[in-house]
Amino acid sequence: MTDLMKGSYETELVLSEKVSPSSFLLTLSKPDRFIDAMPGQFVSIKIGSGTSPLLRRPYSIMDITKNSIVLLVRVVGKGSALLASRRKGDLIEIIGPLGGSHFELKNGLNAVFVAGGTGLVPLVFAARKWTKEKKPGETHLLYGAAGSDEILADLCMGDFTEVHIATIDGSRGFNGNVVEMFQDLSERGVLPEGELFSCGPVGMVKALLDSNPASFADHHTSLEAVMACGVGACRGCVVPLKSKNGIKYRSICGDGTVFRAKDIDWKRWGK
Amino acid sequence: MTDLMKGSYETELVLSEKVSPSSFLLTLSKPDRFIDAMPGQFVSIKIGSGTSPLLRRPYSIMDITKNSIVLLVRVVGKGSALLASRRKGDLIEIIGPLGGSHFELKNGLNAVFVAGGTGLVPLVFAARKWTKEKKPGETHLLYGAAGSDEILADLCMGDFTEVHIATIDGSRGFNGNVVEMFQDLSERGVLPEGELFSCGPVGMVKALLDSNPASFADHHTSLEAVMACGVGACRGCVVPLKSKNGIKYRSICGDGTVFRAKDIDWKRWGK
Amino acid sequence: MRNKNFYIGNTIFKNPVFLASGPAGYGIEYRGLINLEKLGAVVTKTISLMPKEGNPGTRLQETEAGLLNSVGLENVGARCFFEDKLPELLNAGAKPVVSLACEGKEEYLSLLEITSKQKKVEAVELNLSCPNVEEGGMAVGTDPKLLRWYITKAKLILGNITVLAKLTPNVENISSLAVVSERAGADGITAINTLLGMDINLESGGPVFDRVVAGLSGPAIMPVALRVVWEIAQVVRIPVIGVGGISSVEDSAKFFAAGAAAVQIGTAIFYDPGLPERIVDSLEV
Amino acid sequence: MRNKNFYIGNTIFKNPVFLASGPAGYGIEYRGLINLEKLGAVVTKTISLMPKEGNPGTRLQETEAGLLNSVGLENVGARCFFEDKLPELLNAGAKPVVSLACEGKEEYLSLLEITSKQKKVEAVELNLSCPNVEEGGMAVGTDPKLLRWYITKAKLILGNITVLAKLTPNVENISSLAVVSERAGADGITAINTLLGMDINLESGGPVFDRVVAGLSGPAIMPVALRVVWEIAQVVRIPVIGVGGISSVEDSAKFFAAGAAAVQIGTAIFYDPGLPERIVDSLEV
Ligand SMILES: Cc1cc2nc3c(=O)[nH]c(=O)nc-3n(C[C@H](O)[C@H](O)[C@H](O)COP(=O)(O)OP(=O)(O)OC[C@H]3O[C@@H](n4cnc5c(N)ncnc54)[C@H](O)[C@@H]3O)c2cc1C
Ligand SMILES: Cc1cc2nc3c(=O)[nH]c(=O)nc-3n(C[C@H](O)[C@H](O)[C@H](O)COP(=O)(O)OP(=O)(O)OC[C@H]3O[C@@H](n4cnc5c(N)ncnc54)[C@H](O)[C@@H]3O)c2cc1C
Ligand SMILES: Cc1cc2nc3c(=O)[nH]c(=O)nc-3n(C[C@H](O)[C@H](O)[C@H](O)COP(=O)(O)O)c2cc1C
Ligand SMILES: Cc1cc2nc3c(=O)[nH]c(=O)nc-3n(C[C@H](O)[C@H](O)[C@H](O)COP(=O)(O)O)c2cc1C
Ligand code: FES
Ligand code: FES
Repeated sequence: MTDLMKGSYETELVLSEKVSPSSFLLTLSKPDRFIDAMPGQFVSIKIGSGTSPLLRRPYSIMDITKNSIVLLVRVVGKGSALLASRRKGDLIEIIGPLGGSHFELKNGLNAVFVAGGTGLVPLVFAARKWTKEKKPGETHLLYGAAGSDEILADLCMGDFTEVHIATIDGSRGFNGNVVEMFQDLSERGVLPEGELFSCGPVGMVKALLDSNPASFADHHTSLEAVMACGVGACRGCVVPLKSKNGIKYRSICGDGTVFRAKDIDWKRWGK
Repeated sequence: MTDLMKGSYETELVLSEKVSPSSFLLTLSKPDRFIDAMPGQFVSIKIGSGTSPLLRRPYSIMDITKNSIVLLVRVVGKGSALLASRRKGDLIEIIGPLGGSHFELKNGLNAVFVAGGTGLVPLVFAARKWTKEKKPGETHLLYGAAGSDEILADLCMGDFTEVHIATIDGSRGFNGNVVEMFQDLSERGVLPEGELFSCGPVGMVKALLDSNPASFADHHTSLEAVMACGVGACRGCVVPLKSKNGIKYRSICGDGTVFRAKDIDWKRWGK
Repeated sequence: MRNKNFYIGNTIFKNPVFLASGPAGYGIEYRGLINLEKLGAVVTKTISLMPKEGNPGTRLQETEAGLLNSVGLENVGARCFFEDKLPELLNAGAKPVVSLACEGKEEYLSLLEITSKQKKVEAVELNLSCPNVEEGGMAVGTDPKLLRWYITKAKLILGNITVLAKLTPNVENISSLAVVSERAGADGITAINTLLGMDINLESGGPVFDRVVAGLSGPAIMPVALRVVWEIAQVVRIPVIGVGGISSVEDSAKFFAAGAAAVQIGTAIFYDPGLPERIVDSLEV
Repeated sequence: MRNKNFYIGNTIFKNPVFLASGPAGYGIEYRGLINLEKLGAVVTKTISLMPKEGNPGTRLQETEAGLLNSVGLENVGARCFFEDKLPELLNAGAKPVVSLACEGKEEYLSLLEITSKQKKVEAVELNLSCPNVEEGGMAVGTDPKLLRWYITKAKLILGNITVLAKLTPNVENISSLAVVSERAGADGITAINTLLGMDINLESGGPVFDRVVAGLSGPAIMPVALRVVWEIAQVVRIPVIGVGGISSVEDSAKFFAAGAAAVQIGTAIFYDPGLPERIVDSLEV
């Protein structure tokens, strides 16, 4: 059980690089006992010293190396802004690795990753980890952004067999959203058969599911929600799964973050 | 009425110097319309951008020059610690000058100042201002500190005719507290006749009053209290004055900060 | 919500942004920091028939995102208020709403009589959080019968003057009290007054305040205030004036969305006296 | 206050630092982050007779120094709790206090029956903030008669098991309800549960929560909790367990000074899971 290995750690900020107008790549020193994180798992970070903001903020793990944990932080509010203002040498309190399920790939299979925005993060971790450990077949990343400013996929060009980029404003790559590009690539036979993995806005994942990629063995997605405990205790971050009798809630932090896309009750989720 | 001249200003931190283990001298750019502050008046500073701490913090004015406002900040809690961590170039929001009464001296008279800790601040302002504008007789500063580390009086040696220092631990100057030194100096005839001005811990001011310096025409003291509005509106920072019928409260921020020491109802104040 | 004339009772206000009773004193103390003329109204500090010296001991204590106060209704009394303070406030171009203490019944009736004779008073706010001095000491606004009595008398004696009922949140079911207030003739409901809180001085080990209990205000209480305003707005037809913790333009927008016809700013003026004006600006058409 | 054995009812606790019901779930989820063995007790998430799926829609919203939650008593139900969760918690070395829902009268009586048969249950906490499903929907703990009924039944059916009554603060006069609880036989009073609050989503213009109203916890409410604990401690002889916003060792010291015999930590474990242990350490002799 990964569950038993979570811990609370003080890490040091080794490097903070601005990688787009609103995003920062943070490299934290890896605590000795912090081990074995899996793609889709995350850490929760204490942002301020006082009560503002009150809650920790969850961030997916983008990479784990011998000495460091890599995160990607997009500034969207006060917590992320504070985190982005931290400097080399600052101490950062994290809890992790959190998340009770993760992306998995059978040895040798192909993997198609579909990402919107910072949804890229757990997918990059999966690609890197599997390339090292599992010798997958082809790995394709499909990445969607509003415009070319915010293309975070440039951070990980070498981690996939192929990277396909879509921008809404057409300034780079496919002109449209990432699901439209997915359909286009599928129709044109560019994507290999295999497993489908996604992470991004609810609308994106839902559209991807609706686009009915029958040629894929399965489609797993990593979800996000506002979190308090991060360990499945408080029942604050639940997602409704389809169920015959009544509603079936699962916690994203404890049972997720990774779910089969078709198990999710999309009518009730992400309104 | 100085009252009508208060305003809310954004100033720039021009200089922050550590002047003792726990104190910082802050030099703020003086806003154009910020005029005519009097000794005993103060500014109230917005410390954080969020709600922690919630209230502004009051700081006495130590000096006003053509282009700057000088404050002395002792770190005692989270607000002062945040203020001390501000760097050159940071914007500091202040309201001021605040306070409806101030230290006054008749032209040509001698002035004896008795200060404890940061109570020094308004007294230094008085000495500097009067030396420029009023040609006082002799000015004596009596300054008390716990030990030689925290002797802030070194910042203003040249501003008084004489500076007398007392330390509780005897590490410098008179061995004892500042009121004991006052009595000693009085008995030895070192202090000139004239007006007495004080600012410091309640216990100090009370002991000074009790030491009954009959040779002084009058004794005015500048008070401190936790403040919210700073303008006499909220009635949060009141001091009880002696009164024949019932209690008479005056606001320290609006009616003070300066009161005649013997008007204060010391039995009810500063328990 | 827009900056346009609107009525509460017979009184016209030019915009829905008021100063709350208390923090701003008689309003005039804030000249130079708040442009009083620009606001919908200034609710003045609660006055009683006779001057009141207020509470002894510590009166203020910061808490996390909040402020405890134990000022204890210190005020100059009705006479000095109407003779000195009100004219000055009117001079400053402000639109006053006069907050009246709901004190013992006799004093209260005299206070209403005096108020009714003031030509310049267009609107009052009844501070129903005042302790019931005749019985117990709980706020008069917690007892439906008393509440009705205080409001009915105000309407009767004050004639055309608009009457706002300011409710205490320290009750089980505030919306039923709002309904009682409406039926008793209140022209509007102001909610909320402070929550009851306390703090301990760790040095002495005892309460910070001589009276032990104090009133909690500021951002900390905003979720409670918003809930109360929402609940009341569901059950009354008269305007609800929202107050409690508003510290930003967004906060005020939340109160309007919850059903408030106007908002009052209290504690926030201590740290951000420019806020009321910014809210007015945010409502410009 | 010291780390030494003390009794509430018949139950011995090794120190006065507990986890509050809810935030820590069944306790076991926090293994690895909180050393459960070291605490006086772990009050488990409130359970009902049958499993409950909890509320739809958003369940959490941060506020200034506070947290609104609308989890809605999601729980696995008594059977699964006693069969799976409780043994695991005991295995982890924790001292459990089982929080019971005060639901409809029939379900409640069955829940008590089942609980009375559990050999490992030494103490329960009655969550009297549960809505009165039979009438209205206000918390059962706001009505003295209901309060008495729920506590009396618990004492009767649970025999030697210690019964804590956890009161809701959303009332006028909590100390009278504490007295009612004491007279009904409660062995201790836990105060407070969350305050009722709400928030607005400015994008939609509507309430953040499907159920509109949610429970406010965290540092924002501490002054209210401290006041309530103080008031109750003045009027009852049984131990009072203080809870509400405790975020530091100093905060816990304030509760002890206000008269609490023990404290519970809730929301703070989200940002500072090490706090309960630090409080225990601060009480070392
Ligand atoms: C499992 C998980 C993994 C994540 N991974 C990443 C990542 O790798 N990179 C990244 O940039 N972001 C990631 N996020 C989102 C990130 O947590 C939020 O952007 C951050 O919490 C916002 O905090 P804030 O104070 O800046 O914004 P706020 O001012 O609090 O709010 C801004 C927006 O962020 C949302 N938000 C606030 N708090 C949370 C929270 N605790 N969880 C989720 N959303 C929240 C709000 O609903 C709002 O829409 C992840 C979230 C989850 C749940
Ligand atoms: C008119 C006036 C002039 C002052 N001049 C100076 C000065 O020149 N230099 C200086 O270093 N300090 C001065 N002070 C004191 C200064 O305001 C406090 O030290 C400061 O507010 C403490 O804030 P904090 O957050 O660091 O401490 P906190 O953590 O809030 O509290 C630490 C201590 O400071 C006291 N305190 C907290 N807030 C206030 C407040 N608003 N007013 C007064 N005391 C408070 C508390 O009671 C406590 O004992 C003055 C105070 C007043 C009222
Ligand atoms: C220092 C202070 C004094 C107050 N005095 C009064 C008063 O005299 N009459 C009144 O009705 N409310 C009074 N209040 C309550 C406020 O009007 C307001 O209802 C409450 O503070 C909540 O709003 P806020 O959080 O914006 O301050 C006072 C509040 C504070 C902080
Ligand atoms: C997410 C969450 C869930 C809660 N669930 C329960 C519960 O099931 N039963 C209960 O009695 N109290 C519950 N509470 C209330 C807490 O036990 C506690 O009384 C309250 O949060 C105040 O304490 P705090 O500020 O330390 O959190 C819950 C609180 C939170 C934040
Ligand atoms: S955040 Fe508590 S269950 Fe997920
Ligand atoms: S701080 Fe408001 S009257 Fe002094």
